[in-house]
Amino acid sequence: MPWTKIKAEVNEPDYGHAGEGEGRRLDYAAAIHEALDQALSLDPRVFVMGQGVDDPAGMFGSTRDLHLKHGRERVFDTPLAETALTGVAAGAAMGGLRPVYFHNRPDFLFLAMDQLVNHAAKWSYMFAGAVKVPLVLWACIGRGWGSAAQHSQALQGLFFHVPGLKLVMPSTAFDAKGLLMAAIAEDNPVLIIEHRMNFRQKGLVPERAYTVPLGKGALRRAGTDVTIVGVSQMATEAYLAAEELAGLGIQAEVLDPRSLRPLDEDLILSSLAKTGRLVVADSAWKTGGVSAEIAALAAEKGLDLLKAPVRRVCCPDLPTPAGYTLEQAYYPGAAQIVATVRELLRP
Amino acid sequence: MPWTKIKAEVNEPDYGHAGEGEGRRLDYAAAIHEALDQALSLDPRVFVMGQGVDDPAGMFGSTRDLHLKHGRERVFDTPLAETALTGVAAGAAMGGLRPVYFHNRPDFLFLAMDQLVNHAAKWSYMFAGAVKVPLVLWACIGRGWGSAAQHSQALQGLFFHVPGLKLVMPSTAFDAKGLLMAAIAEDNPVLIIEHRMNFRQKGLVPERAYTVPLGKGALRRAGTDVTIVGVSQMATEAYLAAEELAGLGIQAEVLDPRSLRPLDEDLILSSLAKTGRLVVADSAWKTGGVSAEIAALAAEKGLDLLKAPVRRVCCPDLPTPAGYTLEQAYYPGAAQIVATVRELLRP
Amino acid sequence: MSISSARLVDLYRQMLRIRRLQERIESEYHLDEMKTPVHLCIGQEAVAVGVCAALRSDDYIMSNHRGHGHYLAKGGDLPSLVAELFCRSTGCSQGRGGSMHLVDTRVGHLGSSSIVGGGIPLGTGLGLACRMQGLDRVSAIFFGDGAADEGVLYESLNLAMLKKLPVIYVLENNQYSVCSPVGARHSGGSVFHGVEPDRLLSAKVDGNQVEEVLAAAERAVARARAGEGPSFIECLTYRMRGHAGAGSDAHLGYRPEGEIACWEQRDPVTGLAERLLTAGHLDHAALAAMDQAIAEELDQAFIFAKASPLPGAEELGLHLFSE
Amino acid sequence: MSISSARLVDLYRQMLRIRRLQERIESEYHLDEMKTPVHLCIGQEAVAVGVCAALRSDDYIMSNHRGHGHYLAKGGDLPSLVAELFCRSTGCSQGRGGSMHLVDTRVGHLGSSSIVGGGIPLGTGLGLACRMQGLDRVSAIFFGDGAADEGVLYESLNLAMLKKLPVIYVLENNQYSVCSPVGARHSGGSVFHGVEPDRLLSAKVDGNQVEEVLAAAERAVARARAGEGPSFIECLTYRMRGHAGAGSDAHLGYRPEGEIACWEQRDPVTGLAERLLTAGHLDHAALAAMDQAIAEELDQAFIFAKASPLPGAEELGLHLFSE
Ligand SMILES: Cc1ncc(C[n+]2csc(CCOP(=O)(O)OP(=O)(O)O)c2C)c(N)n1
Ligand SMILES: Cc1ncc(C[n+]2csc(CCOP(=O)(O)OP(=O)(O)O)c2C)c(N)n1
Ligand SMILES: [Mg+2]
Ligand SMILES: [Mg+2]
Repeated sequence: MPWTKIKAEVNEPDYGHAGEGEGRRLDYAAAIHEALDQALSLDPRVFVMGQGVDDPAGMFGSTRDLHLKHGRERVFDTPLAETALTGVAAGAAMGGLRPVYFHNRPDFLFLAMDQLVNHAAKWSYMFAGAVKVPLVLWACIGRGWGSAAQHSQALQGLFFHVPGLKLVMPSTAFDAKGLLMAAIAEDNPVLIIEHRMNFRQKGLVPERAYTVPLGKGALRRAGTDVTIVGVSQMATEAYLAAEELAGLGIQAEVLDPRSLRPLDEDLILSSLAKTGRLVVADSAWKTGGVSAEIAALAAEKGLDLLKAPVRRVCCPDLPTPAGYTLEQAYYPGAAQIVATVRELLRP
Repeated sequence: MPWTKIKAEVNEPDYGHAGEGEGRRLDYAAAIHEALDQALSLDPRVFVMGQGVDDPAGMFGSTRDLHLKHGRERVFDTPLAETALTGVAAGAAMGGLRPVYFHNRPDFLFLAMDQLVNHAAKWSYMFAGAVKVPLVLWACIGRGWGSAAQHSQALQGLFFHVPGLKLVMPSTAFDAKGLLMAAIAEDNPVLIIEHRMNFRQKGLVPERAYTVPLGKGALRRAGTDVTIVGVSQMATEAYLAAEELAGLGIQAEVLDPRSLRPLDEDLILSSLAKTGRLVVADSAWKTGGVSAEIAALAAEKGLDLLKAPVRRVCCPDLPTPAGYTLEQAYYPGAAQIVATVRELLRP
Repeated sequence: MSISSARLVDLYRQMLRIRRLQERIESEYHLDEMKTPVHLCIGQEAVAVGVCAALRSDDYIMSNHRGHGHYLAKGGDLPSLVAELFCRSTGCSQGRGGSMHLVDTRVGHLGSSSIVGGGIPLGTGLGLACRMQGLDRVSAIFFGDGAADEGVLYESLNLAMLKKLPVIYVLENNQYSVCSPVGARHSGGSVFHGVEPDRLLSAKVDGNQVEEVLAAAERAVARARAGEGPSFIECLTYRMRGHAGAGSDAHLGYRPEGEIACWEQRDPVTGLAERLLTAGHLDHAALAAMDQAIAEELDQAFIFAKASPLPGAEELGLHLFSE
Repeated sequence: MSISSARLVDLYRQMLRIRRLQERIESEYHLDEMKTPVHLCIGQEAVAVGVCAALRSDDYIMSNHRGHGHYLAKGGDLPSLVAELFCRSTGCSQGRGGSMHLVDTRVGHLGSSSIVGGGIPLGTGLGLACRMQGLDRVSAIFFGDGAADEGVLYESLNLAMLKKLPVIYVLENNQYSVCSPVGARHSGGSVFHGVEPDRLLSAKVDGNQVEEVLAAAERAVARARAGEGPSFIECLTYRMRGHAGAGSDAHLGYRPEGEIACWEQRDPVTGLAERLLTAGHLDHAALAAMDQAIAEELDQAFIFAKASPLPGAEELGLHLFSE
């Protein structure tokens, strides 16, 4: 299915989390849209920029028509100049505003890195807090339909390494709204990396403005035999895998870190204390990625808890191929998680 | 001591490696210089570019006066335009040449990332090998004398994550020459990250043209109690720490991966089989860096070998401060490695 | 310099072939067998054909996401292109690249970047390689008005001017980047038209008139081969279809009323056909025969592509590195 | 518009103060107590002073690695600067920034980047913030001829022109980037001088004549406050000392014979002193008194700095984030 035809067609798994049942069922994109709409309404300092935010597609629907409601001064298209525009957004943040800069795909963030990493992420430290940079960057991982090597990268592993930057990756509509509102309220640069596959989902989302705190992971499913940490869209896959594993008599505990930086280490370690086994599932490359740090966490702080080697389910260390048969071999999902867990638990 | 005054004043540790005794003792910079000089002489496709390669400082001496010997067509200064110039170098490589692009400090590579990661590193895969990109990028980590947040970053953790890119970090003059010659002979993009502190050293370097293969680590010191993997300049610190530990009755085995991608996993795992303990020392940030992957390797493939938690000795997850008192607190070295090993071995 | 009638007919045939391929893709795209985002170049054929007609086979081009026309105009293999759209092993990129990543090194097509502007420095580097190897080849770079927003253009042009590189920068100004009109992104005309002619040969041409494009490209090529430096040719043109995928996107409403219809009057392919007919270089029968021949070639290419094997999982890891 | 004598004297005093600070740093730098790379601005004082004299205290500036002059000219606190050079807790950046990273938010100095060109988009963003908040402030950005190589300048100027932002781009063309002369990096003059005046007010001024700089800056500020858009002022000047550190670098041999001597004749500080003396705005005694007052101020600042505490290890982790 071409990118443009992705529709929210499935309900996200019912994680049964407390207090969230109150919401209406919203498309994933609508949840993001509502967060922006509310932030724009509540705080005059907030604005939204990015190539295409005011176009008919509106960032997969996330920004659609916001310019009509909030004005073109506050919701505006930009030139294709990611390096400077990231700096412009950071400068506007230094000047007292709260920009939300939509970058479409993480692949284009390579052009933004100097301003994001050398500048926005360092300004507070370098000047001992004299200037703050309340900047939100947003980008959405592409996947499938021949997106290929330059339009499908999951680059959380890079940004995860950068001090001074907060890194958010939601997997539910509830979190997408709440984390975005928290990111906008933050006084520091936050990068939100979405996943295009999340946009197939609908979830329960309260209408009120609320925030989901950065640094608090979510327990998506309790279990005793193995801990599966799923990053971004892999949290959903991990849940589906766990459901399947339950049928095989294996009780997997599923964790969704939601924000990677800060990372909820306690959640992971206390789960590990229960299960003794860890599988990390990430939508990105394996070597040197987020999955490495979570595995390292276990080796450093949870070694005594480990009953079996840590396993990682990630994309292979290759650029993404375009062809669908190759894509199929490239992307891991619930099936690979199931297989990995079964292998790990094989007596 | 200001950057510009760093001189090669100490001999690097005598690692007693076979076959390398034949060389003359050369300054670290002279070893790099010799590699370039020989590569330029041996292969007409090789050229050297970068801001300042032809200036009196000549990249800390590494490129000094090469333009006089090999001509300004083949050794040339560039505008300060790292984004495009990286692409220009990659394009020249596609067109049949073998550029060596000097970037001075890794911090500036943020401007080069789009061309390096989105283009050079992907071209072979994306076009199924139709076009090769024999490109060498070189950058040297700054440290000390108030280099501060934008001039001292050790960014191996970022580039390490990128498929399609080879990553080299020498710590001896012998390797600096041999790895550079290997990188130039490579048909694929290679990033060499040097460390400014290496330039204080002199080492034994054969006059002949030779290569050190990418992907082969070096055993710097044999030991039985703990394996210390030292990345880049931390390999030297690890060796110094091991010498000190020996005085305390602890026999540390010291490994220098030399190239991080490909990484010599066998060397690390077989050492771990001997010692059962692992300390990873990196000159970069901890979270999500190279040290995480090496720790993850132990958790994944060496769990049964581990007698104690893995430990990492890295820079704290902070931008580098300018002030020397803060720098002192920021940079780890042999002392921190010694303390970490002692703590690990405390009965 | 006037173009011979035979040459003009050949240019027309090339443009028509590109057009018909786009249309064929459009007509089949809804079948979801070409699982790759296509960026059709309907309306822009004269740019690719006019520029490439000034090039030799060993000259280089650097293309972008909207690259079908560049590929064919440079002499790229048609069946390999179509097979790439179907993600087959016989595709020019063996199913790894898809529509946005075509390549044919036999004819100097060294690839294309789908990072907007990404090919600009690469093509500049190819020019540097020609210069340093003492070759009299040139390098032509195709990029859009969106790419002209990117700083890498400024940096690359500065280097090319500084070193007088044999590079031709071809700005395909189709007036939109996705749905964003050029006026929403540029403060006015390109600043590079203001550069002194000895530093940069700059030209603005009607990108829908292949004769104009060719003439400008030939001047640029001559200059480049003579070691006189780079050129910057802005070709005003128009994207007749949606940014990506098949079909018109008029319903989206981001283009002013009547704009598409107005540009239909300036269609580069039908316009040239009319000029050829009027001048008597071609008659209707010849036109029909040409169309027929192209249709057959396309039939064959699609049959070849669909019959070709799909790459298997075991091939996934190949070509990460050149060995 | 002519400058009052009192104002001119004040400009002179500011330039002299910047000069004397540089000289004081030079004279003490060999002691290795200022453990931070300094980039002195001797010879370039008129640019900083001329531009900042046209600004209000609540206007913004964005500075770079060679920023001592910008900081003082904008009204930054002298003792905090000197303390920063000594890496003290009382430094403007509390010892975290060093010479290249000065800040004084009370006077609109929001920091400086030592990534060449890095401040250009940030300063543009400050201009955007002024606009969006309905403030009549302007943002002035100082950057060198090296920074003008970077594509981020092109991108930032395009945005500023597009949105008519109140931003003043001040190119301090001191003709070198480290040892690399401007001619080795640029193919010729800046392409931005060719932009139509209604899009971009561009000017080339003698950067060693503070009156010229001020006049151009005042025009730019007026235009910016009126909502008419950005300006681009190229100030031709010269770096009299080495790129970094203290002292002359004439021995390195990268500058043409006699060039330094020639520019000594055009020294912005002594030149202005002579003009003031000739015009009778100042006499030698007044000059000496001014110098004396500055010397005392510097003495105090250095005493303060050296007596200030050094940040301790326990402060290392502070300020990673604003809370
Ligand atoms: C650096 C970068 N930013 C954004 C995109 C998303 N994108 C893909 S094509 C396109 C439009 C480019 O417009 P233009 O250069 O005019 O080419 P056209 O599509 O009109 O041929 C955009 C914005 C991208 N691929 N790369
Ligand atoms: C992006 C980047 N590339 C290279 C450097 C190294 N560098 C520091 S200052 C400098 C010279 C810059 O020249 P210019 O902009 O003219 O400023 P000047 O030093 O002359 O004041 C260079 C190359 C850097 N800091 N940042
Ligand atoms: Mg376009
Ligand atoms: Mg300069």
